[in-house]
Amino acid sequence: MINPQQDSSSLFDDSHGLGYQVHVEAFEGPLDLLLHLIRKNEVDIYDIPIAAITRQYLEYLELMKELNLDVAGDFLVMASTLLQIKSRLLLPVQAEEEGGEEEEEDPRAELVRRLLEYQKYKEAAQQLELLPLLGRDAFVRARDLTELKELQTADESPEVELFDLVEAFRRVLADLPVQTFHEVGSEQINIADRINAILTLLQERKGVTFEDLFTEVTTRDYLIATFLAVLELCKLKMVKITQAGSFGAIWITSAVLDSADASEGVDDHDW
Amino acid sequence: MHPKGWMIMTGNLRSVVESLIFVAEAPLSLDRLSSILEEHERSEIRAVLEELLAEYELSGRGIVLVEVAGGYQFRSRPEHADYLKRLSRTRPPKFGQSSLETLAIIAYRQPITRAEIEYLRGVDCGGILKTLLDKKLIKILGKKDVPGRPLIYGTTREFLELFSLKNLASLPTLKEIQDLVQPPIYEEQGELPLTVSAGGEETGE
Amino acid sequence: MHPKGWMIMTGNLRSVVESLIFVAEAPLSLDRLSSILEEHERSEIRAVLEELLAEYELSGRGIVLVEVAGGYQFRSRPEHADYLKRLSRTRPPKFGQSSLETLAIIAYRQPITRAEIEYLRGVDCGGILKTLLDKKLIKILGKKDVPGRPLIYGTTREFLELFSLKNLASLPTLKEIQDLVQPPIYEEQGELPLTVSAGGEETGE
Repeated sequence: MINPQQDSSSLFDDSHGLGYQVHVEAFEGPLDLLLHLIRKNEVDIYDIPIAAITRQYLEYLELMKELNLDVAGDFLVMASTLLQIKSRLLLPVQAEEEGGEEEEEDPRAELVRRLLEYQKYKEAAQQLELLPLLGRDAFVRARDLTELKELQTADESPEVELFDLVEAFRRVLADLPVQTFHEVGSEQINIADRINAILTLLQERKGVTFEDLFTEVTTRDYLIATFLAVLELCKLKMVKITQAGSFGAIWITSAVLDSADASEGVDDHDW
Repeated sequence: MHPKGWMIMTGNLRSVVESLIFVAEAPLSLDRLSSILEEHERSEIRAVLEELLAEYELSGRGIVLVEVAGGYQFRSRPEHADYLKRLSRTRPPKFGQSSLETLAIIAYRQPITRAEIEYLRGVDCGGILKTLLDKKLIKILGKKDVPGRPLIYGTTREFLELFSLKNLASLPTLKEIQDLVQPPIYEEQGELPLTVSAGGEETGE
Repeated sequence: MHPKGWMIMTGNLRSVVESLIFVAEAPLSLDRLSSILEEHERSEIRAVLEELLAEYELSGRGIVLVEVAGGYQFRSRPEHADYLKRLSRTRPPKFGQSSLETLAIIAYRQPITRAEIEYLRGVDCGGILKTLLDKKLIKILGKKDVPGRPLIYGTTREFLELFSLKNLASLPTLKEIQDLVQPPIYEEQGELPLTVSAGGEETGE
């Protein structure tokens, strides 16, 4: 499967000195660089000469370092992937145990798929840029006509996005004095999250068991936050906790929304 | 044919002038138009403006060209004012900064009292709470078991609908947003589907 | 003549619709127009819109009527952009390659998580996502129903408006690129792992 080394001496022959700089800036990431190398070498994307391409790729990273450019981690990850593929190609094909599928997938296949997929969106991005861009190619009427001010209107979709909400919250916290910020810091937010989650659950169904609250993730912090959340809700008299028998399930029900719902069994536990 | 070949032809000049008046922030004067379209004679532009005025006058369109404040401007036909008013009547909810902040605090910190909200925002929120209650975006969950028994607030189902949220747990956390701008941690790259699939086929999700 | 005498006559209805679109702050949808002009049949309004579209299309005017972001809006004729720049209202929007790539991926693959975008692009995209969120070109749609519950992103109405797109279906068709230099030798690969991972299609919504 390994291709004969069809090294075209060096890939960067045509770009000397400052020319490098241009190239360095031109690549959006490791996939972009690889596409460039494949084109440059005029090799078949379905049969990439991994050894040659890897060497050129590494040369390029070396070049970036020499130019004191930050070699982003993403480029390094790809480098190790390439080396991995290269070494897998060197392994004898029947090295797998006898039960394995008759045809091992080419170690390069995943990379090829990624490259083709990336190429597709790279092209799409170029297409997008050709569309008539508002503010560049087309303009709308100026909006500050005083005569029409009171008539102006917004579109029918809500004026607000989820992101606005988070940003608003972030702004509030950022404006707080540093000391206070810690008070409302990360652990407490976890409790708030858990309170929110429990309230949601109780909006969806009448009651939940204590165990229901611990189904998702079970880290220590999560358990503690959930436990504290239940305590907090109890303290606020927003939930009612009942237990069916001494060893039965502990039920949490909403105390606020359906007050008519009288509970049998053990009454409010005082936690 | 005009002597200067690179100039806009008359029909096209009219179209360009129309565009300029449409886009300009304020009424566009003949002076300003002449300086923008310096390749053209002032008289030529004036003629085009006269044409446009006459054309819009006759057309009965919804957009009219008026001479106002020493310039030219497109406006909506005044006779349609009653219909135009309906545009603002059907206006969707719009959020001011303070409403949004208050709503955000309640969403993320519920159950929460008014005093706690005001502590966080540093200003009185009575009016905003009332508005949010009216809009059914928040509701009173009950009373807090502390001296004074203040009301505690939380968000509603309508709140979830407004933000197309499945439930409160779907609210993005601050950390998730902050993580976007944090520099990436490369150790995590190990979980990329690429590496996984190098060993098998499943993509790591 | 319409049975109900108080209704706007057809010619006038066209003029009113024109005014409404002109005055509205954002593209005006047929739904919105129908609710504003409740005395009129939706079909009647639709017919008027068709007429207007055809009329503006043919006229060569400086103002064009476009279907964008699910609605109708007047815009300046794109061919005149060079002249309009001279008004120097605002700096034109500019996109780097990385923003465009990220936007393209989100536009075609939404709802999509950050991890999926980064797998496709091969680079960290957190900073770009934050910028696109700030610019309101993308939005958080919720969280994906997979372990870790990552945020999922999609494009906004502003995205459609910016790129003059009627809706997402009018995005340029994605080209399936089989080869870069030479014709492919292998037969086409089956499912992309990516499709598999995005194919858990139940995004929390």
